[in-house]
Amino acid sequence: MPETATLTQRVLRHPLLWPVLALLVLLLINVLVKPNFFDIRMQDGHLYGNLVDIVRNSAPVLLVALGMTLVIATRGIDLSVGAIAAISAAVACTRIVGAGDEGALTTAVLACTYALAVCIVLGAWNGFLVSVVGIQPIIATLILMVAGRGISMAITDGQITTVRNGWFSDLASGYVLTVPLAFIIALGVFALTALLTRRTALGMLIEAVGINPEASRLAGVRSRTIIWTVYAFSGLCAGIAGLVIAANTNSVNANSLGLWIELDAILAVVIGGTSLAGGRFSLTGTLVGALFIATLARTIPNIGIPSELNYLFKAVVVIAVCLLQSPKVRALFRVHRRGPSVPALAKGAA
Amino acid sequence: ACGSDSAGGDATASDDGSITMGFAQVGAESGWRTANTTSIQDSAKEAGIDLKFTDAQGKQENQIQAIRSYIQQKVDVIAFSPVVETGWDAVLNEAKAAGIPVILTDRAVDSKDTSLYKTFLGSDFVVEGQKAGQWVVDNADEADTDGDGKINVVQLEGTTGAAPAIDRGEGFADSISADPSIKVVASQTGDFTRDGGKQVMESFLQSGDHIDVLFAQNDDMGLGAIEAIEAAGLTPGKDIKIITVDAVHDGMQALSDGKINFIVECSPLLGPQLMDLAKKVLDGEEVEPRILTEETTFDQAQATEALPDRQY
Amino acid sequence: MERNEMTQMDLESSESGTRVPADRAPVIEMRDISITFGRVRALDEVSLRLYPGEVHALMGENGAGKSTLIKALTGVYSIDAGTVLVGGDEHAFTSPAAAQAAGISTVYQEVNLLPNLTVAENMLLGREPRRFGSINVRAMNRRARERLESLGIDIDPTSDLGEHPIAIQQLVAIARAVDVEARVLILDEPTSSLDADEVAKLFEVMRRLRDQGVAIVFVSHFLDQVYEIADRMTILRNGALVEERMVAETTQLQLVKLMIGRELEALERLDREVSATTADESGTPVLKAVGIGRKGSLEATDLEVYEGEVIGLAGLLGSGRTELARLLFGADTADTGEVAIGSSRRKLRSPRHAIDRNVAFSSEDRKAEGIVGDLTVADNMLLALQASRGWLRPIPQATRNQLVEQYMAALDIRPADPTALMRNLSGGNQQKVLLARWLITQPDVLILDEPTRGIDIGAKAQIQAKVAELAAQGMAVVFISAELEEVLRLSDRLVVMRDRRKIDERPNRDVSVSDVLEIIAGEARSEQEEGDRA
Amino acid sequence: MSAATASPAVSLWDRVKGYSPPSRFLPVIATLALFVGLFALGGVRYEGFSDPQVLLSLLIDNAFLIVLAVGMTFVILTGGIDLSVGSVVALSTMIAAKTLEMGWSPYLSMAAVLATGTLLGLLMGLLVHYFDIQPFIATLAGLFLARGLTYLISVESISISDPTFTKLAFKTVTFGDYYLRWTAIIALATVAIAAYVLARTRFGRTVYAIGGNESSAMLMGLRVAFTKVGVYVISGFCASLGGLLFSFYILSGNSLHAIGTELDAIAAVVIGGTLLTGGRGYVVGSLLGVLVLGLIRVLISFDGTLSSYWIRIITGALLLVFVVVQRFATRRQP
Ligand SMILES: Nc1ncnc2c1ncn2[C@@H]1O[C@H](COP(=O)(O)OP(=O)(O)OP(=O)(O)O)[C@@H](O)[C@H]1O
Ligand SMILES: Nc1ncnc2c1ncn2[C@@H]1O[C@H](COP(=O)(O)OP(=O)(O)OP(=O)(O)O)[C@@H](O)[C@H]1O
Ligand SMILES: [Mg+2]
Ligand SMILES: [Mg+2]
Repeated sequence: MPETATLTQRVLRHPLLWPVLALLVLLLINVLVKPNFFDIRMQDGHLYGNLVDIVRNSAPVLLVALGMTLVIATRGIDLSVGAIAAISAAVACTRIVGAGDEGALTTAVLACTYALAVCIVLGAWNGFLVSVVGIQPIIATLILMVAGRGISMAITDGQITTVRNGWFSDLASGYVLTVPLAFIIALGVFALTALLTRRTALGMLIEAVGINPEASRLAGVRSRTIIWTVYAFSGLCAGIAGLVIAANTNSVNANSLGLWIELDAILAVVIGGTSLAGGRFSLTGTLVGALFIATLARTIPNIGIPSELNYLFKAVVVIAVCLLQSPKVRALFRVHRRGPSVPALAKGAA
Repeated sequence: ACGSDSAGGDATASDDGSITMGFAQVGAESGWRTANTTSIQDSAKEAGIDLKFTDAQGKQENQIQAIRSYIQQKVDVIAFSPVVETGWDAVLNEAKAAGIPVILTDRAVDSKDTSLYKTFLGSDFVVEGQKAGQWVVDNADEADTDGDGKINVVQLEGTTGAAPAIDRGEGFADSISADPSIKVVASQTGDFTRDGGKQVMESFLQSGDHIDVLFAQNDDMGLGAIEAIEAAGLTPGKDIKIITVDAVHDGMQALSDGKINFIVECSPLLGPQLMDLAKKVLDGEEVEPRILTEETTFDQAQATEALPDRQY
Repeated sequence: MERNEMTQMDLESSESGTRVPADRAPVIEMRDISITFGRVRALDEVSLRLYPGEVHALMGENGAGKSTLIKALTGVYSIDAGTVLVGGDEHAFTSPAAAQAAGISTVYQEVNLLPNLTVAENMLLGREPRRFGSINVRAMNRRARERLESLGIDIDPTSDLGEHPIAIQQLVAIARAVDVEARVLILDEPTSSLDADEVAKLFEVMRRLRDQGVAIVFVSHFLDQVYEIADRMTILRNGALVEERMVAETTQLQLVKLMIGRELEALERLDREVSATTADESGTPVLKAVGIGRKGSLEATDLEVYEGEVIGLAGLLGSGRTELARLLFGADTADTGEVAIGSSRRKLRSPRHAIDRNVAFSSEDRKAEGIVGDLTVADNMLLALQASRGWLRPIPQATRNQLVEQYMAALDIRPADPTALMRNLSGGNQQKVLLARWLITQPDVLILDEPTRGIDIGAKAQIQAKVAELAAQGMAVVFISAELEEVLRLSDRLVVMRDRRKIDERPNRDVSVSDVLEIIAGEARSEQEEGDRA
Repeated sequence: MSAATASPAVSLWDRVKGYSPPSRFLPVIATLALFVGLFALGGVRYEGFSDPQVLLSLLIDNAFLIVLAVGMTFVILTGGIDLSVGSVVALSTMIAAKTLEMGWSPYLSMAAVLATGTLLGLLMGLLVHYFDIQPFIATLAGLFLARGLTYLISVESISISDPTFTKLAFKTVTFGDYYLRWTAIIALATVAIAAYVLARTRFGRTVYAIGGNESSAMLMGLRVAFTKVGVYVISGFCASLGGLLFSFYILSGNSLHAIGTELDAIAAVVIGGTLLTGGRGYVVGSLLGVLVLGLIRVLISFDGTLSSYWIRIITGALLLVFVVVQRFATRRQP
């Protein structure tokens, strides 16, 4: 049957095959250890279960990773996302606490808007350092990574600020039509990003800048503006993530909020198949990657791995996923079709 | 502890009468730590001591560098909260050679040469864990929420490898071993944060086994867990008994609200005692080599009472 | 020539009709080599025989599979089917390093050197002179200088390679390849951006090596060069072997027919009429540069470009043509002077300023400044148009398809697959895509720096015809090429450059190659005299 | 841009006057100048800062980081990155502490440390080169792995009391009133050896070649595979050597040691003028980068009046000023 043959072939060639497979394997492990892992029930009018938790908890990483994907596509990297998330949360929470009516919807909305505006400015600052001053992205964003924690601590005065605002809390624990609001927000940003990059020419221009900056410049691409925008967007995404994380516990701890989230986000991006060398990116891949990371986080307590073995387990999983993704290993699966090896030429074509 | 004898009387020793203290803080990783820092900065000002403060951002090597720079600046006394017990001999020897007395706060060092420091002021984490465990043993009936005769405990550990996490866990296990019906069924690190505590607790709740007691190694993880418990449709403090350590303001509030059942205090307000000690040391007075901070425990009623004048 | 006759005498008829040296065994023999990339069958049972002491031309259109065959031989690609015999024994190389170790020295098509290292290092990397195990930098620079001098290249071996124009880099790559004692020397389009002098020097070296018994593979789209240097040739078409022939027994017309599979009409017959209307410089120029210059690379230069004319920039390597073009486009910022385009007059700070005023520029360095390798051919083609529209206004799908299709057909881009990745195209086809990129923007002024670099003979004629046609429609074109004939054939006005400045400008009426060379030489002589007087 | 080519008539003085260093050294020179400037600033502002011992202490305190940065320089020069070094430091201290506790000979213990780090480096190198796994990810796995092994050995910290270790730890070289620990001398020696290897051996030049363009290097017939795996082996070795120096420094094994130190090492290398995309940079720059980061910390502890958050903000601000000034100092004609 030639029809099905081409279908399987298409599936086999699809770049998302391996990330999705890895995710499925991880879920399978969970089910094998705890057969009730997939159980979902209704609880107080919304869905409740491991999968729901995973989806909800994936929201912050997904948000950060979306911004990171675009930054990475331009050959950059954004280390400051964790600090920006902390600043965002700090700004929003102190505003809510300081507001006259702590529990009101308008208070929450105003505070969040204000916080996100700050984050866009911070992101744009990164973009300025990278594109105008010409500092290497890793250092440019390292500056805000270091200073940003200090700023967010200065805002909260180093204390854990607790807020009591039901609307704000709903950002993380609310449900819309039984689905966690946090995930809907993340999906919304995902859809918006996809729309903005794939329905306009933005995606292609970002990729061009990432693959060959000089050629793009000569072709008239406004690479400066693009880089600037992308960092600002990353700041915005990190800001939203910060709000979601803060809402999750109704509090902000400037010191630990979003700590090392940049590593998780980068990992999600890479698992999703986007190369750190810049260029082609896959937002859907990033989505899968973020779900993978959230699932991994849930797997550890679920299958009862002792705390001291957490890192070892993560190491094994990361190596396994990478090997799965490696073209060399994949070639072993496809025994019958021996393609020409193109050593290293595929990379650094620019 | 809690601010009993704060104001330092008349000025002490030292050439021009003023005392300079170098303090190397571990970091600012938690609300507890910030309260600790504030306490030290405030009481230094109050006691008229010139404080040189450094935050080592969680790294021992930074702390060592800071201490070294204090030696170069020839401060009168050095105080610090060691991140870990080990590895201080070299720099403490330098301080000794320079004739600068050293006071440890919050955590001991394991140096065999006790002449390297004058005294150690701080709590005992093992005892804190024991107190928490003792509560479960003492209230076994109440703690067995489903009445099956077995008490299933889940534990939220602090940062793996951190001294408080290790010691509190040890103390807790030590106490509950007295009662065979009490068993830790799951234990996982929540990194001392609310978010970590919430996420791990969510997973514990999903496992389907009944949980009687939650022991969170600090308030923050406990507070995060409370949210997870509420989201699961259970009542914290009733369906699941909760014990935590620290007694920060939010924790006390929850305790007073009945969401937590018992808190073991771990006071960060070491400032006044520290300044006192510093003056004594510089005056050449003898001080005890080990000074425990005065700490207590709170149940719900005590919390309601204590809450209004909690400083942190 | 003597040697040629000798070769002729040594030859005897073989069954296929071509003749091979009877007394020698081939150093390399490739038999029925096949390579497939995805769906593209790049090589289909191709065979190649190489004898010591011959220059063997590998001929074929763009995308015929020449470079692939070379990469298959030298271990860059692994072979799907077929055998390689080295000195009679079956042997397949697994990496370029292995091929080099076996005495095969190769210059690949694109310049594959390291811009971050010095010229000397690029030449001697991997075989630096050493003393007590450590690299002797002095000796290395000395040796590099000697080798460069013997090729007539006057550059500082301690300078970074990246500072030099692409032609110099190409020469360095050649210098690297001929520096080793090789049995086989492979040169994939080494002359694509060299001017006549450099080519002559290269041929001198090639002849010397051939006489020493080295087997040389030579790829070029310049038939004259092939006829000048090569003894035998293997002709490929669409990845398949057409024939192996003696050069001396094949006329150019026959060869072209073998390469493209049909007669080529109008070859060498682009008798462009120098248009009288534009050459008289009436009206206002569309582009006018006043005293434009840049420290270290171009002295202040004036240039006016009028509607509908083709300006040819002539000059030798490093004469500053590329720099002038880049300044006109704002690719580099000028230290002095300004550029007026249409009515606006300003210092160009970025290519965007120029593009917004309908100026287009195609760079000579297609690998570094042209292609966006990981994007598709379609995206590459539409990049400039899209960039000028801004990201918010994507080109509608229908328009996209229509434009891409139109230009793929017009420039005969192969494979005609808009979704193919740019980096997988053959060099010549990449060049065509880049040309299409700029034609699609329909500029008023089109600056082409070596647009025919690495383009096959058929396509070259097409491109020249296209340029003529565009000029006839009113576009102003600035045309740069290392091939003087081409410049002369196309341009209405000739600007001659030397030593980073303009030395002459004249209408292109009956100017011949030797006239241009005379102008350049004359200038040199007068300078010489001045120097002597001082 | 490049060195002025003086005609024979020009006097020596003119040549000295007209000498401008090759542009490739500019970043390192700028870093050095800024370092001196920063030091002068501290000397003016704080009492006791201008004491030469401050500089020597800087070397002593950062000896292990210098060694890490050296290894990192190799990796970054090829366009890669090594995130595992911090964890390998922790693992090294733990292996040293544990093996000594178990009664191993100190030299055997040191050998075990170095062998482990080198082996981990080798594994990551193989993942990167032969399985085409992006360096960031392969070494992130290495980070997890090394940290995980540390926890596996012991969650609690173990102190080192072995006499050989303590003797080595306290051994100093004195210059009059000033002293240097020999760990700092090892670090400086590592820099010197690395500088030699990078500048004067084929391996070193191939490192630069790979960073310039890997596929070109491959087509030029260089030993790409060997070199690429080699830099990770070197980085692994340097990380474990750094870990050993750290063990001497801290005399204990602890699973929480050196968290996030990889970022310090990377930052130092990049501040030292090495391009993260590879191909350009010098180990001497990395040494200066480490010293700059250390100096910023020393400045702050000399100040001593800043609260926790201001310390972070000022650190960021100083870093910013530094890289921006450095950037403009080294900006080539646009
Ligand atoms: N890595 C690759 N992946 C897919 N297709 C490829 C790859 N390399 C080459 N091709 C295809 O193989 C064919 C032969 O290309 P090759 O580069 O050998 O042509 P060529 O004869 O050298 O042409 P030119 O004269 O333009 O350089 C082309 O159709 C090209 O698109
Ligand atoms: N043979 C050479 N010797 C020294 N420098 C050279 C040589 N050729 C080129 N250059 C350098 O190139 C610069 C100008 O080159 P440019 O690329 O503008 O020339 P071009 O006429 O376009 O030559 P090409 O044929 O290489 O494109 C000069 O600044 C000079 O430094
Ligand atoms: Mg080719
Ligand atoms: Mg040119």
